[in-house]
Amino acid sequence: MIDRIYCLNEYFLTYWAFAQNIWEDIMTLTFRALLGACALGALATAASAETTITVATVNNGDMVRMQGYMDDFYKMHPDIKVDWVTLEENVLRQKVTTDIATKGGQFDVLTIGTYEVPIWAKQGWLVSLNDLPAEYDVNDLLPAIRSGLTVDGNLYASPFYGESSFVMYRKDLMEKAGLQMPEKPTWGDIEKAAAAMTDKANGVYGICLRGKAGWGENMAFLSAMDNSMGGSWFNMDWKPQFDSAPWKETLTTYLDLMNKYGPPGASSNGFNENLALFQQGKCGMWMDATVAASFVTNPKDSTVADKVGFALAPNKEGVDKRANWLWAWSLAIPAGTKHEAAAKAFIDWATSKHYTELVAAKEGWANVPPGTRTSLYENPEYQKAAPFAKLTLDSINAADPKHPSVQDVPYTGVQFVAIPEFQGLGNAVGQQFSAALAGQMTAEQALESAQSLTEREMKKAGYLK
Amino acid sequence: MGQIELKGVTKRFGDVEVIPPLDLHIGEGEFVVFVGPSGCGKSTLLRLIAGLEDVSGGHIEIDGQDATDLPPAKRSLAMVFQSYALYPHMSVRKNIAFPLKMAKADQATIDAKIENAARILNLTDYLHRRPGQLSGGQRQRVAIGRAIVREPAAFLFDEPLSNLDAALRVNMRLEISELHQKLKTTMVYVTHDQVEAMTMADKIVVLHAGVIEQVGSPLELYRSPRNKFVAGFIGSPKMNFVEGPEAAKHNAHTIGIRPEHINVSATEGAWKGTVGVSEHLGSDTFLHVDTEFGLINVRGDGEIDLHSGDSVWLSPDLSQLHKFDAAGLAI
Amino acid sequence: MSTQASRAAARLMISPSVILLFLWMAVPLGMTLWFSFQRYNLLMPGQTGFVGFQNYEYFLTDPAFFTALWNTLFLVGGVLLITIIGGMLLALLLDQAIFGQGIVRVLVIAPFFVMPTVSALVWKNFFFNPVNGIFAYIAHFFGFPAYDFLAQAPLLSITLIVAWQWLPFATLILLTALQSLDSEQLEAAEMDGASIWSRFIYIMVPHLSRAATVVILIQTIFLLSTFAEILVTTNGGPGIASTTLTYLVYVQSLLQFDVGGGAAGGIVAVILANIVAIFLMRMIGKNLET
Amino acid sequence: MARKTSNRRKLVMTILAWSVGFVIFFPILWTIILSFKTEGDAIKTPLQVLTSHWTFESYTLVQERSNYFRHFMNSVVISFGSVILALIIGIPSAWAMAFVPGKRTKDVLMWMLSTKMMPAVGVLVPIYLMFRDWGLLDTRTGLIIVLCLMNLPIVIWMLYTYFKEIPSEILEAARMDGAGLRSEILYVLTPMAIPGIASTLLLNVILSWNEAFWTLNLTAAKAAPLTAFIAAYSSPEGLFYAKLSAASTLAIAPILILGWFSQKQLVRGLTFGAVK
Repeated sequence: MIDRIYCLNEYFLTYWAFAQNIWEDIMTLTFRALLGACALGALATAASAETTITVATVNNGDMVRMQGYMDDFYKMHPDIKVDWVTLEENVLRQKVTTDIATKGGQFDVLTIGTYEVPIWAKQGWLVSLNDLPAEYDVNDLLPAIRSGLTVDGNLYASPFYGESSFVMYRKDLMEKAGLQMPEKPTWGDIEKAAAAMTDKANGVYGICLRGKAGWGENMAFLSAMDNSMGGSWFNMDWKPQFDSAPWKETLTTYLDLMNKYGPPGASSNGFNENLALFQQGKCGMWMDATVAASFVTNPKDSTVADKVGFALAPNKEGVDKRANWLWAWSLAIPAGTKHEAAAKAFIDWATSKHYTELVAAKEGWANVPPGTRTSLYENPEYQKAAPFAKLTLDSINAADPKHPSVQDVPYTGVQFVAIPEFQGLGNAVGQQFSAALAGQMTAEQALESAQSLTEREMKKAGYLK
Repeated sequence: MGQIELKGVTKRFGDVEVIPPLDLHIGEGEFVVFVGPSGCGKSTLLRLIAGLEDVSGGHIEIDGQDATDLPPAKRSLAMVFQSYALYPHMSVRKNIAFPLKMAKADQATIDAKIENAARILNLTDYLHRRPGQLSGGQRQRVAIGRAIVREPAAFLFDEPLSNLDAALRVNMRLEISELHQKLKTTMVYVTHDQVEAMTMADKIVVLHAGVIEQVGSPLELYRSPRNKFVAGFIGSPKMNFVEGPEAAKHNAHTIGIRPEHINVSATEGAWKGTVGVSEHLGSDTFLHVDTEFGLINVRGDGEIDLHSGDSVWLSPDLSQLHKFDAAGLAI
Repeated sequence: MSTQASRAAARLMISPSVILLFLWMAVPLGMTLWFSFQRYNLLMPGQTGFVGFQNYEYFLTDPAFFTALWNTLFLVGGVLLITIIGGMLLALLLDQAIFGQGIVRVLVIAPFFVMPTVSALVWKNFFFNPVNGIFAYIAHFFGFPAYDFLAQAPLLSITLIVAWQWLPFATLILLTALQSLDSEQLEAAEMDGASIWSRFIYIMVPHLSRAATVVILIQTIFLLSTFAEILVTTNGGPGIASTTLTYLVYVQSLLQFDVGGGAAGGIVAVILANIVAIFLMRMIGKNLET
Repeated sequence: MARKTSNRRKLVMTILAWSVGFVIFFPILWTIILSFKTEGDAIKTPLQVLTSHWTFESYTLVQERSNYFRHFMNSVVISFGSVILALIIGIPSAWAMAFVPGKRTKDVLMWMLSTKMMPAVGVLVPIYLMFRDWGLLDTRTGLIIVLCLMNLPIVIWMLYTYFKEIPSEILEAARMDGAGLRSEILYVLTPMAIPGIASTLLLNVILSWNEAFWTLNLTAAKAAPLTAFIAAYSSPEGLFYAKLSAASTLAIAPILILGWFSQKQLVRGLTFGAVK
């Protein structure tokens, strides 16, 4: 063995023979390696005539499904190649934000939400999409969604799918409990239903809600819930409102529901975890994104596909806002990309009516990306295939990003506050509420520290003097 | 070929001077042994000659050429290390061939020289083996073989036998002496064992704390040691030293008498004592005798019937008496 | 060996790595230091400027700071404790004469090859999950309610995951050390009448202490930057129950995109890490001298 | 220890060791088992999981969704490339430190290690900016450089402790035999150090392969290794246990197999000077 190694050594001779002096060896080698790699890279890009665009996207079902239909896109655009970067939501957000803010230029198409679009557009980081071709039919976009993606009259991102939130519940369990879910429930109705459906001995929990900390996880739900209790994040002077009565009622109701009727480990449950639970039949009721409707009614993945009923998100009696949010995963182009035309062609294809029809033809209407176009909701075939279509549309239309609360607020955004600091704030506050859910602190303590940390950050950021 | 000349060579490690200025001449074809207690600088001196250490001052000449700043490989010296320093990943053949390969010798020469060396050293059957598969003595011979093939101006040995067992050591001692007679090449040999020095050397260099105490042939050193240190170091068992009034009788600060130069009698003699330990070897008898001057070692020929507790009389052979002054120098 | 020429060559040969590592450390650190005195949020490119020590002030007075400090110590200390003790026991076990030693070693070594992200996902979903996790099934089987590891004991759970990953490393090094122990020493002790326990305490443990020191040093270096496991399992929560210093800096600079604040946090972390480093080096230096 | 061991004791120890080994290995085993199940079966009770039918479905789905081979190749190139580069830089340094130690050698070594204590998150933005300016974002070259620097201290330390065990007399012998610095390194040092270099290479390849922070943050598509591949499966919608298992198995399998095949080599060199 060692003899063979020794022979191998003879080969090293050539390698070491670069120079008598070892230091020079290394420098030359390193340098050559670097140069070589660079040259190779340059060669690779120069050699190909086609344009490669890099698309960063989130690992949600609809996005993943799109990757299976790329043949259709390549047929229409044989000169464009698409490189996918599919990542989990948090990793994705962190990466694309770093990249766009430092103008790293790694991506040509970004998947971003209604939170980022207005902030980034104001910074001039996004390419305007006003010049998409006529077939794109911009007027077909749902008004609420479109306005969320429009800044100063320019469209900066094209929605791939939009969502609000509503209540999904098990019709069979409600029936068994002798209850009826009203189409516009109040929080009182919800609690009654949750209590009735809970059967912990059989692993059925009356209500599943988000508990995982994060501004896009538990805070999306809780901020919307607070709106329905008549509260808001800030008053007109940017003073945080966690010491107000609505927030207190929000958190105590939430904790009460979850502690009594929720599944174990709820403080680490996000959308995906709850979806899995609901699909396994372990939840009596789940309040979450409207897109979940197509997953829970899909018999391939869901054990309760034929037993799901839907209702609008609840409100507190007497409050004119419901606990439903508004969100759209949208495709946008970072300013400075070298492949703007190709990127636009891709966005046009991915968010077009054509794509919707393609998915409908291959997988049925229930599986098309929802929540973006009026025409979809007017389509009788869709209405037939998706029993939740009307409620989804109603929920989306019920959300008003410009006036999220019954009180006057200085910000836009239903379940978020469209300022750059919100990600950090939302995460930090979300951590507190998640800790309260895990039983590590009381509701009062959580609210108190949420209030103080928010004040602190707002002071640091200069909103509060 | 093979003259080595040290002129005022010194070596310092930091502030510590391990070898004060030192002059030494090693003649062509000589077998020179550096001997001294451990830490006396003998290995350092050898490494200075080899070029493995830089001298701090002075010059080293090899065959009349200044070699002070030559790298080890250019000094045409070969060295055999205490741990043999064989290359564990190479076969015996490759080990021996290595210096030749470094010298870019052609394959025919290499083969011929390896054959020759292997024959001389009885290694022919082991050429394909790795050092790990050899016994200590064989490894030693490989190390010597590696030195031989270079046909150096001089061989340097750094305590080459200290890792061998006693019987093997005697054998290898003989082999090295024979080798010297066969090759007639200068050899510089470092050891702390005075028996090795006495048996092998043409010339012994006794070192103590980096200083040459005496240079001479083995018998010269035995007969007329220049000082107390050499007298005590050369010869086995050690020379007995007596100080005080008994020494003053001989006009010396210290007198020394070798154990083999003392006559033992049960009835009469110069010094009276009691036998402590007696060692009976058959050919010799060693007695450790308690006297008023301290413990005196005696060596008698053949069997002497004395045992622990017996009273004895000792008589030093006055013609073999060594006298030293207060500074330890021989008078 | 130490001739002038070789010393010069040595310096020449060391310099590339020293220079590279120095640049690798100094340049980003310098930039970080610069950023730490700036108001610099990636999302607000317009609003920049010198703010003095404000970033430090906010980072150090962050209510999560001291918790994070404590959590970091707990995580590092906990993992070290588990891996050293567990590793020692495992090493003793693997040192015994057993059938199929090679296969057992392969099994024990395996976690070391698993990416932190993967192991965190596996533990979180397949084991700790209170509904579908195996621990939950076991609890149900014995009639206990499922324990929600990541919510009730987040830091301990993460410590367990990380310890699982590093246990093979500690075991391997300690096993190698154990096998290098001269069996004559043990036999001598046995002849001297030492019981198994005293042989373990007086002969093996001192012999293994050097190896343990090395394990501590190497692992500490990696454990201080534990990150993926926290991100994947708890996101530092619930609350800040599993937020470590590294994670806190991550939150600052990559979730809030507050580069200035993150930089200040980074500098604080560097300083603290270096305090740990000095402490460690002292200990190691002493132990590695001989 | 060549000591007499009773068969009974050996049996007890064997059972104990096998159980412990099984427990430690179980998470990996379970992941592999789940990867051959359907999503529906993967969430059943452990007993039901074992008895349900086996399928490659998840692997097919994973392969459809992402280009495993490209991620795999990136991982291979990046981890091996960075370690080989680190070895090229590190071998001479470690050699010099081991055989020509100076007064400050230990300090330099410790300083090198301490550079690893710098929290990566704290310096991401500066590095990101530099990489952007040098066009190194999303390139294998960029990651090779970063991971090389990340591993360099460990590489040097491992090599150093390994080289120190090589008796310097052998190098002196080579020098006496007429070998220059180059031949000395080439014919004597390197072959003797091959086992040490091999285990250094292995350990650092494992560390690079599993490095998730830089590889995730400095790449997008072209250079993204398996860590990025896994990031797409961490919590997708709906049931995902089987897909996650399949992706996990695919991500760890290459290094696991490499590690197992070379474990002797790995173990032999994995002493970090801990054994004297």
